[in-house]
Amino acid sequence: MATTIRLQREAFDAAAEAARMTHGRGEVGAVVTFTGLCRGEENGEPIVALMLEHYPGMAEAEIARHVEEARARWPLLGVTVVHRFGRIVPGEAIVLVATASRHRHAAFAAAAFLMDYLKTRAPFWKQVETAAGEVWVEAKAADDAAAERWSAPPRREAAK
Amino acid sequence: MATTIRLQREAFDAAAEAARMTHGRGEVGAVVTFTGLCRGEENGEPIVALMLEHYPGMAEAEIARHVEEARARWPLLGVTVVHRFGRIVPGEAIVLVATASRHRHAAFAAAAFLMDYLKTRAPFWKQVETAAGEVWVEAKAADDAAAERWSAPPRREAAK
Amino acid sequence: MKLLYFAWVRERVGKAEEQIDPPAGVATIAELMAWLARRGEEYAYAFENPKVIRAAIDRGHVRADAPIRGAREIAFFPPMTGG
Amino acid sequence: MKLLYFAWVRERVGKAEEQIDPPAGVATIAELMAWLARRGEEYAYAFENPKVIRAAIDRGHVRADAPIRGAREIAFFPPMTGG
Repeated sequence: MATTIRLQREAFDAAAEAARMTHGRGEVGAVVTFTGLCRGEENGEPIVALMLEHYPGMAEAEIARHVEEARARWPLLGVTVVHRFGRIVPGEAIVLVATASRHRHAAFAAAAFLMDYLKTRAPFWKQVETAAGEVWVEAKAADDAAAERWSAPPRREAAK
Repeated sequence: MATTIRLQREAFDAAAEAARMTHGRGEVGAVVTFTGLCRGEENGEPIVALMLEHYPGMAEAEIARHVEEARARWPLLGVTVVHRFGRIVPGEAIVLVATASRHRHAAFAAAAFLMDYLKTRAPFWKQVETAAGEVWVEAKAADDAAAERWSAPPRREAAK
Repeated sequence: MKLLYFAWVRERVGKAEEQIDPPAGVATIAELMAWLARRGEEYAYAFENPKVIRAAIDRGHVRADAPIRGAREIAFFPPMTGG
Repeated sequence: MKLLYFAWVRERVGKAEEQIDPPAGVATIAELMAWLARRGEEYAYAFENPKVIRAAIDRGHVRADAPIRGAREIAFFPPMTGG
């Protein structure tokens, strides 16, 4: 399987990443991409920029572990995860998850799964820069709940 | 909301379509794209090409109706559906669904919903061309079941 | 009224469309299929298993018990396989 | 052992990393946070609500009751907000 995991400061080209994943692979019938973008405002307040901090080393390892878990759950032919860090301005992409499979359900499910985990388990922290100053983004209970839905009952028990 | 629905014989550029949908829209935080590709083999048999027949007029209307339903169900900021007809060779894209929203769940759900409906309700028919000749693709029960999951109980009752 | 045929229904009937004028007793999609099936062996072949054939009236999906009165365009086709 | 701090934990402590050598009685992540909180007002501020702080040992998520013995690198940070 084609797997790409990259953390970088620079902007990326989502289309080129997805194309690289499927190039010359005749078995691929479905490609799903998720692109997370920096919005121009948060709670009605204009955003100047986002600053993304990460834990180098652990971030790559956590993402790789979840990509392996996705591969174990669904018959994937390709997975690409690109996550930026540093300063990101409105309209720019923050994260790309792209998945390829023979059929659409695996590609959709794996992309949603990886995004739910990136939101809650990958060691990244967002700070919003507004005209009034900087403030750390608070984790959302809704994101925890979304990640939790992927825990099968036996695994959830084992984790307790 | 930015809506694009297009049926065409020509190949399309999925990335350009998605970029057009979000260009200059600062509220967009999540973009999901689904690309359906022509595989190189089916049941172990190499495919020479797919021939897609459609019902002009009805196909556009059916897709538009389902895009409206998606907009009613989720807070979308953009929807793009491009579906090809005619002859398509392995590796080429057949269909693109792209959705944009503030948050990822709406974008993921709307894209999956539209694909499930396109598979089962949009008037397109696929014929596979192999070295041995042409054969019409049979509808899959799994696709009907996938589309059925979007029917809320009261609506399902009403449809019976 | 105008009839349209798609995919293998079109191939079996041997044409993509035609104008027809069914007798007054043919009131529903199911009855229209039964009437068509008696028009010749190509129609008999196309409509030999009407349960698997889908229909649209004026470009909207309908069921076999839908009345055809007033329809301008009726289409018959196999289950869809788009996407 | 090496400690790393991220996001507002880093800002409150006033440094991104440091080497520490806690006494033998400090056996778990929770005890390490309590010990750190007594090292000065910046630490007291950073660890004033240890329940909201997450920890990793050698780059793997751990819970507050995880033993720290043998750890080379321990990180403290707020709940993650990536993606």
